[in-house]
Amino acid sequence: MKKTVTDFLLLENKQLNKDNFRLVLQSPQPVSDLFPGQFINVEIKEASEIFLRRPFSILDVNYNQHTISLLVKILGRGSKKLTETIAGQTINAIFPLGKSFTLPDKSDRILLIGGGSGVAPMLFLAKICGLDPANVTVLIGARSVSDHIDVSAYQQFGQFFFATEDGSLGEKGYVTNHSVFSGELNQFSKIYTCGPDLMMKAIGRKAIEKNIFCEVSLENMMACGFGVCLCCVEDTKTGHKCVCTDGPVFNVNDLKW
Amino acid sequence: MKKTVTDFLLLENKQLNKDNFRLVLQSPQPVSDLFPGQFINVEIKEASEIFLRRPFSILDVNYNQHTISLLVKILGRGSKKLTETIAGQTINAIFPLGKSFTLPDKSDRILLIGGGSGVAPMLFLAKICGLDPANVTVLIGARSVSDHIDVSAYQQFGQFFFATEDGSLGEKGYVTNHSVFSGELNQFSKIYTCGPDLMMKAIGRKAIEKNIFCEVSLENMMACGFGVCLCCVEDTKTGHKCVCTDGPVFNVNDLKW
Amino acid sequence: MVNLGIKIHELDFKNPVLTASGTCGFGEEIADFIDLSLLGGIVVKGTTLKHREGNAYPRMAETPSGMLNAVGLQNKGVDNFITNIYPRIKDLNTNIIVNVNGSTIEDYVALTERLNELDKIPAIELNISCPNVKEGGMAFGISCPSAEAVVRAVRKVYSKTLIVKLSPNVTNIADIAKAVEGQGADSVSLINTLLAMAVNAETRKPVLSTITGGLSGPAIKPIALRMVWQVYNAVKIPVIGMGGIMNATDAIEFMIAGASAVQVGTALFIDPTIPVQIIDGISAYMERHKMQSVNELIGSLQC
Amino acid sequence: MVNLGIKIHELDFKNPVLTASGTCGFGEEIADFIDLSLLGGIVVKGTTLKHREGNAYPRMAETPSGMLNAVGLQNKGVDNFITNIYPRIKDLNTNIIVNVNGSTIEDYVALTERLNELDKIPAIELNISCPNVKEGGMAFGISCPSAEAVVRAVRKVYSKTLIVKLSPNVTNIADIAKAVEGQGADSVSLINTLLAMAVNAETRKPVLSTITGGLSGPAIKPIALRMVWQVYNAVKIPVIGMGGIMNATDAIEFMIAGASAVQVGTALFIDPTIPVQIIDGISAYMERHKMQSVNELIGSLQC
Ligand SMILES: Cc1cc2nc3c(=O)[nH]c(=O)nc-3n(C[C@H](O)[C@H](O)[C@H](O)COP(=O)(O)OP(=O)(O)OC[C@H]3O[C@@H](n4cnc5c(N)ncnc54)[C@H](O)[C@@H]3O)c2cc1C
Ligand SMILES: Cc1cc2nc3c(=O)[nH]c(=O)nc-3n(C[C@H](O)[C@H](O)[C@H](O)COP(=O)(O)OP(=O)(O)OC[C@H]3O[C@@H](n4cnc5c(N)ncnc54)[C@H](O)[C@@H]3O)c2cc1C
Ligand SMILES: Cc1cc2nc3c(=O)[nH]c(=O)nc-3n(C[C@H](O)[C@H](O)[C@H](O)COP(=O)(O)O)c2cc1C
Ligand SMILES: Cc1cc2nc3c(=O)[nH]c(=O)nc-3n(C[C@H](O)[C@H](O)[C@H](O)COP(=O)(O)O)c2cc1C
Ligand code: FES
Ligand code: FES
Repeated sequence: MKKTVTDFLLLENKQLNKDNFRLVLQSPQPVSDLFPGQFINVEIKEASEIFLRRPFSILDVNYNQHTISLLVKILGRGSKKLTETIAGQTINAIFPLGKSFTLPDKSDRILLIGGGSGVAPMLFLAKICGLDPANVTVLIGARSVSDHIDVSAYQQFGQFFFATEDGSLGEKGYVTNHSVFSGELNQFSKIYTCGPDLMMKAIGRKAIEKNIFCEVSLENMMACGFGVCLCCVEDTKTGHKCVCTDGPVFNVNDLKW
Repeated sequence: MKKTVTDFLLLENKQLNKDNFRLVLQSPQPVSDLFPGQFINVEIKEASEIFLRRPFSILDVNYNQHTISLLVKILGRGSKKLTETIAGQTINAIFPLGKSFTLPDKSDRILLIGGGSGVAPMLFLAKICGLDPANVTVLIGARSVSDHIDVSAYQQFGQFFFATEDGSLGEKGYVTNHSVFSGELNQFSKIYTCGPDLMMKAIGRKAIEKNIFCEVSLENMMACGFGVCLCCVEDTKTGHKCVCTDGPVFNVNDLKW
Repeated sequence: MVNLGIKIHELDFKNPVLTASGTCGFGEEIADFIDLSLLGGIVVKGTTLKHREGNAYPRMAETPSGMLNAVGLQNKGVDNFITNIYPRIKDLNTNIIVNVNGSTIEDYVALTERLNELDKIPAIELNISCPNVKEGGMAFGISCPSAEAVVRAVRKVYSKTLIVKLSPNVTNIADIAKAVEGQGADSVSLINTLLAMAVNAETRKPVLSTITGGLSGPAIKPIALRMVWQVYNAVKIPVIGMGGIMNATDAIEFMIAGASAVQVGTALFIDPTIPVQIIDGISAYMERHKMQSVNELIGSLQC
Repeated sequence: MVNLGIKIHELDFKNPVLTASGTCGFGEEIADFIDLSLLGGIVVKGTTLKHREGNAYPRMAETPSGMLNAVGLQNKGVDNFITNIYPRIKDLNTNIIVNVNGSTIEDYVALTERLNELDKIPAIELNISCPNVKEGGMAFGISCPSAEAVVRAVRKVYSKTLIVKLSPNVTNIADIAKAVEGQGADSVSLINTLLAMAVNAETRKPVLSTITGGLSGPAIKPIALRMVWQVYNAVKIPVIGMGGIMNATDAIEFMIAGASAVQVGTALFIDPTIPVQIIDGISAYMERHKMQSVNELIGSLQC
């Protein structure tokens, strides 16, 4: 799909828990070919201290209704302002941006690990891959059950496991302490992850060590989102790459991890 | 009353006609000693291109309810944004600012002339002076009846006359063409006016010529509103005076008109 | 119909709106959003003789009504440009201008010689003002003798339209403009970014890997306007204005202050369709003000 | 309890937050809003030897995250200050600093001599950086020799704390800072406003009566921070930082970059209680970061 600057109609803004919101945006034009890992760059309107757009991963798509949804976590001023948008208002965004995860083959056994707002592309990926549920394992980490996002709508697409730092949901500890991850990792042929940097690095290094295919979705600071400013670079083995156009999805083997 | 930076509660925001709104603001503290000609300097919240506050005259006061009201005409981005504030939201303002009109004596026969959003301090002045209605004459000018603001609540305080450029209300033409103004002007012992510069100048010059006491309320561009920036100066016979602290009300004899 | 065409030296522009170097890639990156042939011109990403990786991440900080960048001229070098990029963009039907960078006069000359060969590059923009790397030439752009030296050397090997991009980080930009005019520059463009800095109060570290970076965006518009006006009054060659232009009104202000053309930079990050909106906005303004030619706008400030 | 006290030369400040010259009148104008004795200091309106009417109206333009002013040092002259104002403000229980302006070295010296007599004025801020009038001294502030000359002359007649206010409209502000340090300045304060301009596109006229004016406010903060950091690294005397400080975080950033104290200017127009909020905010920050003395903040940037 061609990149455009689009005025979306906000159909729904649902608070999922204290800091997380799901926004459903309807495009005036049909949307097509959107894949997990891609993102949109959202204008934050009428905010006195915000100049640049803010990038958010695509959480889901409904091609019939021309809608995409986002999972927005309040981190600072921009994300806060965005979550204050009311259904019926318009939200301007540049989309679709970035390269998606490499979709697995039917024969793959895949592990998806999401932490924090990084669960968004993982849920979208689970859905896209979930035709053969036995092969999709999803591991989701949160600080506590109160930060956790309800994923029941996605549980049909795979087997879900949870880790929370306080043990209030699933196993206690980080995702990297979870039995699924610390157990027989080689049962998985592909690992995909998105979340805090430290989490992704720990997962990526383990995958490198175990020689498992692994893709991560990075969240470098962006100015443009479509490859012109060269601000979002990641220092890869083949030099500086733009996270917004060469990524945000990278194979861990290409990174200097 | 001491000047303060106050978070007002917007009690009411009433659209009076296409471009004019009446805003009723409630102070958390009692308000006291507010006089016609004084103004407040309003913060325009969450507006990406607005840095400074915007000054508005006090239209009315209700000491019992701790409220003041404003008449806001949409001129540019700031006034527009302000009129979009919804009852229940807070509006931050610095107030009270400026010197008021010299209140007339009981024996005075006064003429108040308001044009455009300049009617605000005129209505407030009419109310304050209106104990003896026979002596208060109010002349209000507008482009057309559709720009005109309903003043029925104030008509008990004086005799009202209207001039519209298209003749759709009262006499056709400018206020300075109106029979009240072009007639026996010396019947008035004091003239007060607020409105477009050209209007005030025409009135002020006539008052000087006829040697009638005349005060005008100026609207120079302001940065602070309380006398520290020295940006709002008017070049008077005694040098540069701050419209925000030495004014906004000036006697025409002090101006270089 | 209003006439938007302008001339810089001998080069015709269909309209006075260009995209600024380092903010539109090679044009291709924004081709999804706008028809590039509508533009007056495209100034492509800063090019150097050799491949450059640029500065380390982080390279960006958001600031009030603006941003800092410290990209550091990341580019694949002139050979890559000539071999891989030029063939793809040369027929875009707009003026493609290459932004030229070096750390020595020899670099500038060698690079210019290579670009001189390219038929469809009618002009270069000599960047003596990038604040982010030694190779960006800001050292050249902040003193008259060094600015003169580099322009003199480049002028000798370049016969097409030579635009020199000036640094705002100087006491007197009009002096530098006069100096480069004296060495045969056909036009000056200004301003490049202002040297600036951001600090993270919580970590007590600089936000940028390079500590300082270049400030762009609406925050700098009043400074840029002042400099364009000063330079316009000091030189006879056409001035290309930029710095914080976000809409047609901004562009018109620059032209009134003396700019023959404008470049749109940081605004593209917010909305890559802005240059086209500006072109339309200038037309609408001219119709409203009963102007036939956009030349009537240039330097029309009434003081 | 955290210790907010700092020292500039031999002068103690109860905290590092001052109000900037030209933005707080003589202090009295903001006394309704805040208890002035809470402030580290007050730098009063720019004073000249003789009464000045200042520039013609309009003197102000709003810009993205900032404003232009062209007040032009309107003030009633030093005699009026000494006779009418000084008696009213001398016992405010904060450091009252007078901002000193002249168009000749003799003016500066004559004015300083008058102020030297005043017991309760422990410091002056020598303004060699006002961009809006010839008498503002920017001509002095933009070259090392002239900056040196005026500081040398004033130093001879002034024994108390001498702060020199630097202009940002220069190629290398660190050089100017070193030059004035060399002539005995006890401190430098920076930045004054950046020379800038606004144009009304509809009327095609400059917005300000003086065409150009001085840019202040958050827009210039990144430039001011960079200059403070450069100057801090170049001189041994304490640096007083300003330029777009709107809140405690901004003030802390300046201190991390090297400012011993900060001045709050344009922010006062938006909210005159901001200086007190900043003082409280610095305390809270220090408690959160387990700092005892605000001196731990100064120049704590980790590069
Ligand atoms: C490709 C990509 C996909 C993302 N997907 C999601 C998502 O699905 N859900 C979600 O909640 N968040 C997502 N983020 C993160 C989101 O962009 C930031 O949380 C948001 O920009 C913060 O803005 P703010 O104004 O609230 O924070 P600010 O107040 O500006 O800053 C808070 C912190 O947010 C980070 N940040 C700020 N601006 C940017 C920027 N332009 N790019 C990257 N990081 C920034 C910085 O680390 C900063 O310290 C994604 C980021 C990227 C790059
Ligand atoms: C003492 C005083 C009392 C006023 N009383 C009223 C009132 O009761 N009702 C009312 O509707 N308006 C009143 N005004 C005018 C009102 O302040 C302006 O209409 C408003 O500031 C415009 O802001 P804006 O953002 O909508 O316009 P902008 O988009 O900023 O500019 C539009 C025009 O408004 C004027 N303007 C902008 N900012 C200021 C400023 N800070 N001070 C003065 N003029 C400015 C300029 O002429 C400008 O060209 C008063 C002004 C003053 C000085
Ligand atoms: C991310 C970024 C990269 C830039 N790269 C270059 C460059 O390579 N060469 C150059 O001459 N200017 C470069 N500039 C400066 C712009 O071309 C322009 O002069 C400046 O940003 C001011 O205009 P603006 O405010 O419209 O962006 C860059 C600016 C930005 C923001
Ligand atoms: C309206 C106005 C008047 C000023 N007058 C003076 C002055 O008289 N003397 C002086 O040294 N600086 C003067 N300044 C500059 C400020 O003191 C300060 O250096 C500058 O505004 C940057 O700080 P800020 O962004 O916090 O305002 C003035 C600034 C403004 C906005
Ligand atoms: S964000 Fe601009 S190139 Fe990636
Ligand atoms: S508006 Fe600042 S002195 Fe009047």
